[in-house]
Amino acid sequence: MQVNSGQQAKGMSLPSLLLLILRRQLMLYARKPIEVVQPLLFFSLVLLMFPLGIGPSAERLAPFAAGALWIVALLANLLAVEGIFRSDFEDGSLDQLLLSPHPLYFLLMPYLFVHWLTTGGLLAFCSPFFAYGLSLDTTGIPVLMASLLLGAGVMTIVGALGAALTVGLNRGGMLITLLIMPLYVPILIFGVAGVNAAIVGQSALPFLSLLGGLFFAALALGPLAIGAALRIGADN
Amino acid sequence: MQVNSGQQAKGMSLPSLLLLILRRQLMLYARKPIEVVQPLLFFSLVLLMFPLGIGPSAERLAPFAAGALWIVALLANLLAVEGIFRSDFEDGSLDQLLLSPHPLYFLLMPYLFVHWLTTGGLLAFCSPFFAYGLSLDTTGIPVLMASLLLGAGVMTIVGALGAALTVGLNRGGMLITLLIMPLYVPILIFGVAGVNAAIVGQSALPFLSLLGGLFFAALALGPLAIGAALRIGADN
Amino acid sequence: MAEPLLEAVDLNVERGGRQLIQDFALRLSPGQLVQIRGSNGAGKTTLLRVLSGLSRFAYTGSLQRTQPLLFIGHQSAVKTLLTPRENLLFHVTGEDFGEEREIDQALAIVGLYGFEDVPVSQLSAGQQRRVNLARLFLTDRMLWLLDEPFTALDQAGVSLLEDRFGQHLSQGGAILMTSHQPLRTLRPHSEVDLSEL
Amino acid sequence: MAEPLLEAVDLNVERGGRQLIQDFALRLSPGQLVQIRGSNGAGKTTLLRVLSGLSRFAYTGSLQRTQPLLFIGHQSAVKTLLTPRENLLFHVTGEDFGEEREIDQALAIVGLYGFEDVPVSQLSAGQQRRVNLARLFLTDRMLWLLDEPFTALDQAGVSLLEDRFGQHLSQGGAILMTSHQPLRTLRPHSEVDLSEL
Amino acid sequence: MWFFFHKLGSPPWLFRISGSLLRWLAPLAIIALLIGMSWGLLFTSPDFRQGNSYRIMFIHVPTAVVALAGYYVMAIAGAVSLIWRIKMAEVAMLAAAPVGAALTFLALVTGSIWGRPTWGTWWVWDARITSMLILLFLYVGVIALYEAYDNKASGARACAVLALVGTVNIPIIYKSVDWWYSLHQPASIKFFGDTSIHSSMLYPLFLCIAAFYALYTCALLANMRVEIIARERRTKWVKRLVGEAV
Ligand code: HEM
Ligand SMILES: Nc1ncnc2c1ncn2[C@@H]1O[C@H](COP(=O)(O)OP(=O)(O)OP(=O)(O)O)[C@@H](O)[C@H]1O
Ligand SMILES: Nc1ncnc2c1ncn2[C@@H]1O[C@H](COP(=O)(O)OP(=O)(O)OP(=O)(O)O)[C@@H](O)[C@H]1O
Ligand SMILES: [Mg+2]
Ligand SMILES: [Mg+2]
Repeated sequence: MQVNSGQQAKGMSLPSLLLLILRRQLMLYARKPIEVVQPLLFFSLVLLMFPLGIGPSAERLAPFAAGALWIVALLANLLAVEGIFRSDFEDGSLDQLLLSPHPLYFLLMPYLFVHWLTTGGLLAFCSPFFAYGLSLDTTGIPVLMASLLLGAGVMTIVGALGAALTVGLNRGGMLITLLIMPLYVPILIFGVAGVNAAIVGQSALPFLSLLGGLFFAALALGPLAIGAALRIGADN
Repeated sequence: MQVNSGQQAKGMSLPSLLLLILRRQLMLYARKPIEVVQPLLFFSLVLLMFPLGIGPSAERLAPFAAGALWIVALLANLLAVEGIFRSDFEDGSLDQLLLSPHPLYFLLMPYLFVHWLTTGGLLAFCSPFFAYGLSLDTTGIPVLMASLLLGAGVMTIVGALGAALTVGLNRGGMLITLLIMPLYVPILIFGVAGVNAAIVGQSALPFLSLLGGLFFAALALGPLAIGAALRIGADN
Repeated sequence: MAEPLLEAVDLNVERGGRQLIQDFALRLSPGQLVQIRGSNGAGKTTLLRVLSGLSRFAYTGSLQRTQPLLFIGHQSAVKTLLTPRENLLFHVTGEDFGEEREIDQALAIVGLYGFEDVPVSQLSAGQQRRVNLARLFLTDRMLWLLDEPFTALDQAGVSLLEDRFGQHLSQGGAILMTSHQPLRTLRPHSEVDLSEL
Repeated sequence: MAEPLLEAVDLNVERGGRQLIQDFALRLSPGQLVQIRGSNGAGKTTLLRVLSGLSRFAYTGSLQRTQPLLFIGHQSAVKTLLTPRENLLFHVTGEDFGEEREIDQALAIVGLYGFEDVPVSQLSAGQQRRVNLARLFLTDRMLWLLDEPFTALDQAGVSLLEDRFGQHLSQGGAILMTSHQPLRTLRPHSEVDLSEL
Repeated sequence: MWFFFHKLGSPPWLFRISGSLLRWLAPLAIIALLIGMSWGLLFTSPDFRQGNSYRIMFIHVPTAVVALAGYYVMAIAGAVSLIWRIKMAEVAMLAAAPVGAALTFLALVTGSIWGRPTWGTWWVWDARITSMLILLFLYVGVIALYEAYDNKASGARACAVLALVGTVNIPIIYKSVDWWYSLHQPASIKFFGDTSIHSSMLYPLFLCIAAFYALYTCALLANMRVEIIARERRTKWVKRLVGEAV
């Protein structure tokens, strides 16, 4: 009656499990067209606001373009991150994840990666068009993309921590915002500063390396905190 | 054993039921005292990102003030509206609502009202402070408040329709929602354009009346559509 | 004989491309208890939702209800953010549950005395279910449609519920219910087995 | 005698300010089935979550598990956006369920033949539950902790599950389960009644 | 050392010690504050630039300084409670949050009141002001998170994690904000500029700062005592205590 061979098996190796979870997250994401489109729609909608505010003329828009794009990226991340663990908690999948014999640190990576890919990654890849729309100096675009990619990584990890801390209390995005927004501040500042530096012809390297430093620090320590927060939430 | 008198009773009158649902929604929104101030913190946090992204000086901030406040309104709406019927659907309360003998059109009003109140309404009432912080020209403030109040109303109804269509996780609904979301665009444009008009000394009336028209049209027809969408969602 | 509270004539229900229910007829009069049986996926819930009017588009046939009914489905329709008392105070069904006093009484009957003010999220599965079932001791509706009312209940809970059913029937109410385990004390007026349909 | 898969010594569990479980001891060896009984709110789920290691902060006492275990709780841990097959293919527990072939076999055993590719959101309550239970026919874990495994299952489903339990025990597995209705064919090695504690 | 830690871990001991500590620290704080205030407000000459409005400094500066220090108190307490599982550290963290938030709020209010006469506006996006605002959000975040949890034990743990993450970030936030401000060389007002405070103002200012530190400690301890009693309400020693009281 049992399908598998009855004898003691050793379960799945970590890499193949990670691949599995990765595919799972991607599939769940793809099953919800809304989630795919919403960040982009939000992005374009908000960017529409800025020309409205100060008129469409290039020379007026340009100095604000970097700031505008970065603010929007940040808000788009905020919009999405709240749900990163929500459904898994509600249907009990989170319990299963926590019970897996593999270190939680790694198991969280697919979650973070897919979220990063579908918010920051997505926006970074479309950012050139928007940058063009806001007549951002083209010299700034590579830096913009790089900084968005790195920054979105940090925001994903910080945001996931906020989501993990609030997963047990079925509450919307307000509380999460309060928890994580202050931590977004340095990312925003460095990101904008980098792009502006590139535009005026200075080197953006210091800022990018700052973001990179933040990113790797977050990547090294963040998942530990997220894991701890999830265990706390599951015990609630 | 039965607590009430056994004989046929006629249930509750519509007004008292509406009052009940209103209190229920408010309570679900803010279970604890601190949750009452959370939206205000949310607004200020999001607005804080603008000086950080764009620059601290008044002359840089002022042109964005109106747009920024409108973006916050949009964000608050998007964050909250997705869940306006979600939990009621998942825990079965929605079925109970649909089975109530009273017309759904009215029963939906408390849902919409509380959502409007806690997003645009609240924001509008404290917008003068935020406007001051973003050094918006004071002549724009009355128009800002009025347009936020009206615009948030339309956003609430449009968003609720989208939420109702997707509540049963049916693909069709999601696709229709994608068609609905662009409706946010004119609302934002009218709102910001109105404020800017007022600042430069032109009349904001045309924009406000446009928003007003949208609002009353939405109020008249929206709940019917939302009700129909909910019945379809519950049937799926 | 009294005119029925619920009447269905040659009902046909299709779900996910499959014909679940064929030429189904039912006549539920005051004082009657009808139990629907059938294997998982037979169509019990679907049928109840059609009869209750929640599922308007999935069926063909004629359907008559004379008055608002009470429906309890698989989900417990309880808000975990609220306390049991608040859940019964601020319900959306439009029934008249009376004052806080009656509600506390009902909560005590279903064994939630002392839990009136605990957030439902901190109650056990069965306790959460009981919050919802307390409604049966407060409602003024005569026609009940219950989908697996016994899930998550312990033995005591089951017999408590059956007693209440008996009382409701004796007061001229009618019950249409599904259940996987047979009733203990009550004898259903008739049974419908969907697996055979 | 074989060394136990699960051992708990003077366990004390507090929940919501109430002492639920006092000086609880349990020793679960291969081939043993222990059933936990108790009224709603007695503490069965809490105990299971403590023993499984999901609830790390709510207890005092010593707890020993020699290997990863399988836990099935009140929630079905099934993604309604995915199909049954996908749910078993893309699970997060780290068990080795083998290829698609084995998974389809298991789905057939639990009576979901033909539903492999239907989104779970379109399955009945019991069918959704069965998707999760198919895991029991694929897992390689020896220690099972099951919280109300029979909920929403029809008679056939219950006996199918009991047969599987018997087989698992005979293969040297161990089961700790809660249930409100007594087992039919199996005889638990011992019963724990939390209401009495 | 370990013995001391163990003592710190025991509620009754902490309750007793904090009680006797309060008994002499509270009056001391009040007296210091009275002296500092009256000195600053009555016996110092008006500022050559700002006239008398600068005198609010004697509240504003201390609150601001202590509010900052308060966050580290909270965060370190949280860290200790996570690492060494010391319940009383948890209590300290929870007690520190509202006190710190209140001080931060006071610094913001007094600051903007000061700003009105000084630069003719209630609010300016200055570096210190901005970071103070962020600090307020960090405090309120901890409070809100704890309030949101029904299961207070879990809530406290969650707050500890958050506070810990906050500590790592506070220096980064401050540096970045400072430096964001310097990037944008503000057009109009110069703030905290070369206005060297005259020593005649400096001594009373230091006294006020010391007084506020003392006040902070008192508020913290009092808050902790409340929390301890609430947590231990079922224990024998509390019952005995209440018995004595009644
Ligand atoms: C990190 C937090 C803060 C600290 C440590 C701090 C400290 C100080 C100090 C030492 C002074 C006297 C410096 C001088 O006179 O040159 C001062 C002045 C002042 N502070 Fe703050 N402050 C802080 C936050 C704030 C905030 C949040 C506001 C307003 C909302 C504010 C508004 C002012 C004003 C208007 C002055 C007078 C400026 C002048 O003399 O030109 N400060 N503050
Ligand atoms: N998250 C929680 N926080 C605080 N108390 C809780 C929590 N969950 C459950 N409790 C309390 O613990 C007690 C036991 O709950 P538990 O879920 O273990 O009961 P149970 O035996 O599983 O009941 P059931 O048969 O209904 O599943 C209940 O009285 C409940 O009030
Ligand atoms: N939303 C839906 N869309 C399409 N098909 C559905 C939907 N819900 C249920 N079905 C199908 O209808 C059939 C009957 O489902 P139903 O929930 O009525 O069964 P049931 O008798 O209640 O089973 P259970 O005893 O498990 O509750 C199932 O085979 C299921 O696949
Ligand atoms: Mg069913
Ligand atoms: Mg349970």
